[in-house]
Amino acid sequence: MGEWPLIAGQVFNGFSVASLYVLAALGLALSFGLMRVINMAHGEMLMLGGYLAYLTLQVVPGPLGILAAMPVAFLGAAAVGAVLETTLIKRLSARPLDTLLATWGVSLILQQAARNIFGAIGVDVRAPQWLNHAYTVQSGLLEGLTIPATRLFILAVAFAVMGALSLLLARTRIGLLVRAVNQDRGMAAAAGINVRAVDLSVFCLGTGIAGLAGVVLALLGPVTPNVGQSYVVPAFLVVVLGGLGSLKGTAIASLIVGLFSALVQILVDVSLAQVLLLLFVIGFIQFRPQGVVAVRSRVLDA
Amino acid sequence: ADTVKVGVLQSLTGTMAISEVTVKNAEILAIEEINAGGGVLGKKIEPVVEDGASDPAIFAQKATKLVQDGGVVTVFGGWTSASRKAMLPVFQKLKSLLWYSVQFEGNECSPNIMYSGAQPNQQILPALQWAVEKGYKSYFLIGSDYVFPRTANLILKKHIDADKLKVAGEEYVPLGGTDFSAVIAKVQAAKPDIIFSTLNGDSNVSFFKQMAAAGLPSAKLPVMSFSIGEQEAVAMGPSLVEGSYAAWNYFQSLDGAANKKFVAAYQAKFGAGAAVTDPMVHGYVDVYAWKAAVEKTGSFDPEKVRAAAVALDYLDTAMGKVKFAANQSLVQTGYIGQLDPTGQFKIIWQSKGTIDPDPYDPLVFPGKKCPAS
Amino acid sequence: MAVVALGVLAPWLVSAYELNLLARFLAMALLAMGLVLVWGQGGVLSLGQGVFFGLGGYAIAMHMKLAALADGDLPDFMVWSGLDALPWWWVPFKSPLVAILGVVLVPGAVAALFSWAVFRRRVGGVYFALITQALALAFATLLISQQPSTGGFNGLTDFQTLMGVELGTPAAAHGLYWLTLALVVGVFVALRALMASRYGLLLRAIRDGENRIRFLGYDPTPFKVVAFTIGAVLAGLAGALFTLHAGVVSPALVGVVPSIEMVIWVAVGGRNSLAGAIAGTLAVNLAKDGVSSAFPDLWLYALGLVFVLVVTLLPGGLAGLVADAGAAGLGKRLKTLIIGEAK
Amino acid sequence: MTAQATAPHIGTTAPASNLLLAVDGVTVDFDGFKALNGFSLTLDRGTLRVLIGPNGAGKSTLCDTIIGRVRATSGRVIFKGQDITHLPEHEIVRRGICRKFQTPGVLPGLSVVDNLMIAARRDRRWWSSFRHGVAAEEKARVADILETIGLADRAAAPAGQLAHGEKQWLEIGMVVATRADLLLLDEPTAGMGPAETSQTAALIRRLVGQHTVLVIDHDMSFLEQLDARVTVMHQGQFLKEGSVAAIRADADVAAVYLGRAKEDTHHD
Amino acid sequence: MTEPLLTLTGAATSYGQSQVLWDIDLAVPAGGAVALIGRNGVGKTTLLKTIIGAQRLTAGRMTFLGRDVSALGPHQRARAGIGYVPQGRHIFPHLTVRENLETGLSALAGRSGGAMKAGVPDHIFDLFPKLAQIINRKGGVLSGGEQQQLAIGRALAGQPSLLLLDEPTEGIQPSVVQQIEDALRRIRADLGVTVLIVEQYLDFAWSFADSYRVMQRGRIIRAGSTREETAAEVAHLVNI
Ligand SMILES: Nc1ncnc2c1ncn2[C@@H]1O[C@H](COP(=O)(O)OP(=O)(O)OP(=O)(O)O)[C@@H](O)[C@H]1O
Ligand SMILES: Nc1ncnc2c1ncn2[C@@H]1O[C@H](COP(=O)(O)OP(=O)(O)OP(=O)(O)O)[C@@H](O)[C@H]1O
Ligand SMILES: NC(N)=O
Ligand SMILES: [Mg+2]
Ligand SMILES: [Mg+2]
Repeated sequence: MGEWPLIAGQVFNGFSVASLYVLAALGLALSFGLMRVINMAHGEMLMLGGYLAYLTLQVVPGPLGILAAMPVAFLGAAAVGAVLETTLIKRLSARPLDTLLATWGVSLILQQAARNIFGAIGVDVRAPQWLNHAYTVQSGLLEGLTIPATRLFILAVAFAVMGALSLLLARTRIGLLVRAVNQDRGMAAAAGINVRAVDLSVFCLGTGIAGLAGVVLALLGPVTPNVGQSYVVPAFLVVVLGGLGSLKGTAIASLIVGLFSALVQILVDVSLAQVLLLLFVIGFIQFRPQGVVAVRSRVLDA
Repeated sequence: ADTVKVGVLQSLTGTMAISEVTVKNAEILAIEEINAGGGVLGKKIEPVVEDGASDPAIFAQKATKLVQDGGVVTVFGGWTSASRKAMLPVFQKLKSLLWYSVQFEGNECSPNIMYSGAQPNQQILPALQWAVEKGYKSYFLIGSDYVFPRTANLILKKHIDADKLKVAGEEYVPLGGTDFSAVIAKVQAAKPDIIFSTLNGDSNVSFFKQMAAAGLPSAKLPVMSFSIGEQEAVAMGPSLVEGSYAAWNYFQSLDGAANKKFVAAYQAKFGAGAAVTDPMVHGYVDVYAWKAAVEKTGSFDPEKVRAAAVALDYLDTAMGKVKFAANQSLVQTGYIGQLDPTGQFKIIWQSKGTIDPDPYDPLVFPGKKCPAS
Repeated sequence: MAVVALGVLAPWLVSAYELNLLARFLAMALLAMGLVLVWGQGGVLSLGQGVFFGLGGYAIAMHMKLAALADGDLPDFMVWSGLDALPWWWVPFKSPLVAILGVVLVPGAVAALFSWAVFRRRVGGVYFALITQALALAFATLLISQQPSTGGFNGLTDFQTLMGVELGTPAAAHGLYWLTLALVVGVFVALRALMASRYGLLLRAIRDGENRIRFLGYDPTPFKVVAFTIGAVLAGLAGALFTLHAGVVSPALVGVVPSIEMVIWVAVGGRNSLAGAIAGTLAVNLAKDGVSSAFPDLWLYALGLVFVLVVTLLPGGLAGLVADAGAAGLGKRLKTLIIGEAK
Repeated sequence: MTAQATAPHIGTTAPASNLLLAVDGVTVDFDGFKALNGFSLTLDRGTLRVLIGPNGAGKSTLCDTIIGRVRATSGRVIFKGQDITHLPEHEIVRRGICRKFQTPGVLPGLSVVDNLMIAARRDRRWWSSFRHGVAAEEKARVADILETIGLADRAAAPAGQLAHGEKQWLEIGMVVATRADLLLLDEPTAGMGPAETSQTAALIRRLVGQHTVLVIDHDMSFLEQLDARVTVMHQGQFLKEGSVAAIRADADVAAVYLGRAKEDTHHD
Repeated sequence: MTEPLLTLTGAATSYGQSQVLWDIDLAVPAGGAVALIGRNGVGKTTLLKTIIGAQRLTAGRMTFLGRDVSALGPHQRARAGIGYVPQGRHIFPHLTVRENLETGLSALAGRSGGAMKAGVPDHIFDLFPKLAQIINRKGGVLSGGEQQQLAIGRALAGQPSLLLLDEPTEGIQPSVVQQIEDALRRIRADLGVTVLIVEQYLDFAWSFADSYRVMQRGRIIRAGSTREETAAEVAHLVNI
């Protein structure tokens, strides 16, 4: 086995990591890009999704358990999102830096709650048999390249979620209303838009997707009280790189981050790859300060 | 007064709480047992518990608080080397004594610390010895990115080289890291005979899961872990790690009356299913060793206790016969266990008798010894 | 004034341990005051103050590590990490002068360079906050992964002397405490003057409308860079003093979580009030020290709840609360004073 | 391109010494749409010029280009004989140009008087901001302007709390306070009533001479009070230039801009 | 005369601590056109904001179509049939012209689902042909006048029965001002829309509205008919 399978494997891993980031970041892009809310408790929505998957598998243990867990996690995380939005976020609209701090507090509370309920040690969600194998290239240039089925599954989930979301935003008025509300709440309300309902549904959608992301994460690692923390910082970096909460930007940025980290890791270890990634992002904004997908505007101070 | 205060300083919050709380439990259990038996020198022991919060600076702060303001005569505590390093100057300055119960990387001898956790030559090198005996030729070293793994691997590499075997690769993942895709790709490319893992905590679950998903379960590529104990194994779901190996100086499955008694006492207090691990037993034994030393010298004075502790004879403990060597580390036995489906380790190998602790590896630090105190 | 007097007398009023705690928290208050300038006045939220705190701490710690060695010796962790020569960037820190200058210059230079690169491209607000957060993560990761030259996860510890002064003696502890207190008072006075100056006004103006300021002929970038750099220098100073008081500096002090906690001190105290920042720092840390051992679980709930409540109900923090209470009396008089003067 | 032929060219209207601003064949292309299309304009020192044209003609874009908010795709902006086309915004302003935006842009969190103080400051380099004390001359000027714009009794109020018309006044005040040589006033009377409009006209007339002023507005009665030379733009290009009366009477202007107004006046 | 479309009785509101409107009584008859006049800062905009619900009533009540709407939020009032063209335009900067117009359709929710599906009505483009030309441009890049036209179009898309106009001709070129005047007249005549307009130019107010209210320091100090009094007779009140 030579260099080629390793490089090809890392390209695949790049896509795979990108698919995780995109799932983790989409919800953030929604709440941040559209509502200007920085939800530091987003990671805990992932965590919640993971625990809900664990609980669902206790009830539906069979091979289809993981599929049953997805709607459960989506709805569960969305419901918690709804509580969060109505009790906290709505008081902080248009104060993004404050939402960051307040939701950090929420994140601490949720982590501790998880610790008290499920224990500090993680719980385990096992991939069903139909996902528990790997495809290996048997001959040729890429001989030895192994592709785990779980990773293909996650890639598929990411594509499905992105597709569904862009369809939802394109085909329904919700996307339009959300953007209107974000750009000028007062005017949006005066134009007849129920801004509260829009806020609530966007935020819930965002946390719901995070819940879904939590299910697929559980296939790769343990579900622990702090599982969300390891994803939330890179997910934010993806959102920054993507630009103004654009969904397309988020997808592209995830891919950039995923591929960059995976390829750099051929040469350096994970720790150094993280540092290089940040340098890369700072370098990137020198050229595209608005992110991958820039929104130009004439508005003063936009 | 008819009580004597001792400090128990472990992380009750933060990332290390999960491990350290169990050590705290074991130490408190020992204190309660001793109190039930009449205490030490006729005094009841009063434990003062402080939270190190998984932060070395807080450990140093709380150690000062205990010794300076809290009036404790000694302190049991610490897990990470970082916390021990931060506390060391405090105990040296305040001329007090710390009992440290976790396996570590060595390279340290302080007259103010009793090191009961394994030195590298008591855990890591026995594991290598076992692997060499089994005929493994090519070793891949994976660790969490902190001091113990990096130093342990430094020692391992020297010994692997000295044995004319091959280091197939060496990789580190940040503490708590969950993405092993690149590491596994490198493992697949390097095709080692065995993996020596110093991964910590949660990362192990991600690692084993992703190994299995990539078609490399333990049955195909064995893994020797230095940080997976019974607690971790149960939590991870034993089936995930079934068949993989671990090296320690204690396993819950050890024979012996002292161990049976200890496990029963612990489970009576913390639940029938509660797992018992190596660092916990070391913490538990530390308290009894302290008691023995105090009684031997007839004083709580740290300096006298230290001198008495290294002069004690073998104690019969849950992990077998142990005693403190002159360098204040523990003379103990090395074991290799293989995980069974219940989360217990089947003991498949043990060192020939006890191993004397050697803080400075002779290959890495030729000629270096602890200053005789 | 009464508070300062009490502060000066503290060594005779509290135990040695309590004095050490107070000294640490006062050191942190230096950083908190910097955040008032950066965040409260400049509107630039930094979630990466831990980085500068760490740079200051490591600068002084490196010197003390070297000072304790015989010539030609290496710090212990380098030896057991397999290093056989001192890394070049350690060498200058043999000199105490370089180390002390490094405490302020290194964080200052890093902050100036970094913030200039980012602000120059007109990246601000939330984006800046998130980038600094990533910076904190990267810095902590880098420190840990470069164990042979940084001490890795363990950090640096076990310091004996600083410029010939034996650390750990009561006299040294008192001296360091007074030094910290003096710096806190000095920085308080200096920052208050700065905030009242035209620079302060312009900083607030930039927070309000960066583009508008541009079209009045001011370049906002250097104003923001200066604020961020001052904040970083204060953080570095805080880190160095903290390291002296705590006897250890480690990556645990510089990462994402500690950096956010630093912002919390200021949020609790009041992001626009220097006195509030000091009070907030002391209050949160004292609470943490007191509550976390007794009720470890409760502490995290309490801390979380404090963030939530302060941000939602008390955006002005403790200082805001005090101001509201005093609004009827002193506040009103002040107001008329200002309006009268403005007229 | 016939309009181009009649457009004034640099140096044709006045001797170079008196020339303050020359916009030379500027095109601004927004992804294919040319908001300015080879537009040229010159302004002499101390003069007043009115710029009108249909909505979207490019008037505000012209101001944007002069001040550096929008960059010319081609062409140059010459100010005091120097090419300022590519200077940073704040640098352009420091050379002596200030602009009032179409939607009032005050600093909402700062008091009215602080808004003016910041505008009045002569030395706008950052290191000078540490120097203490406010020049007496600046103080006096601010006090004077506060009176002029009628906001003296609201001096301490945060500018964000002003009514629309009050913000307009404040912004005019800020522009004046800068003492820039060239003032670009984009719709200064929007949101003002007839009385305030007259006051504004009077203020502007007072400013002329000391300053060069370019006014954009759609209020014909206001322009009549200004009584200045009028340039008409259309689709990013020069259309006409002349006195107010002549422009009001112009058929082309009526067709694209004034509408029915042409029925009220006769051609000349 | 039938019951008024909109009534305010004893209405008051404030920004934080400072009260801006006092004891406002106002009745706008269905199909009528009322001009609100007064100097800068007297509270005209605030009154319109209070009617759409962006400002809370601190005293008094408001009815619309005979129903007490005092407690309703802005979007509910918009859906009940109040259209609002705010001062300063408030275009959604990152939405295209078409999308901006489509947000206006939200006011049809619960009233006319069919019209909402049908999209932006053509008559808006007849009224403002410029909007059709720049239909895919972002609102934020439009010129001031273009934005103003868009703001009116957006309000009309919701087919309001009461239109609140805050200085609607601000920044608009003269020929279009005439068109807008014509259009407003047509809207009144053809669609029976009632109009409440803030206007500083009395000539226009008089030619368009059938009654006027003069505001001063947050109160309505005078009400009358534009048919019975001349603008000149009222002018002195406005210029105080
Ligand atoms: N960034 C941009 N992208 C695309 N088109 C733009 C951009 N900026 C301005 N435009 C267009 O350029 C044209 C000129 O705009 P400008 O604001 O200069 O007009 P104006 O003459 O000031 O009009 P008004 O009298 O209505 O204020 C408008 O049609 C506008 O939509
Ligand atoms: N957001 C606000 N906060 C505090 N006070 C405000 C606010 N908006 C307006 N005001 C004050 O309320 C009063 C009335 O303002 P309003 O905007 O209603 O006046 P207006 O009659 O519409 O004036 P204009 O003709 O200038 O538009 C003014 O004194 C103004 O300063
Ligand atoms: N000593 C350890 N395991 O850090
Ligand atoms: Mg314009
Ligand atoms: Mg108004």
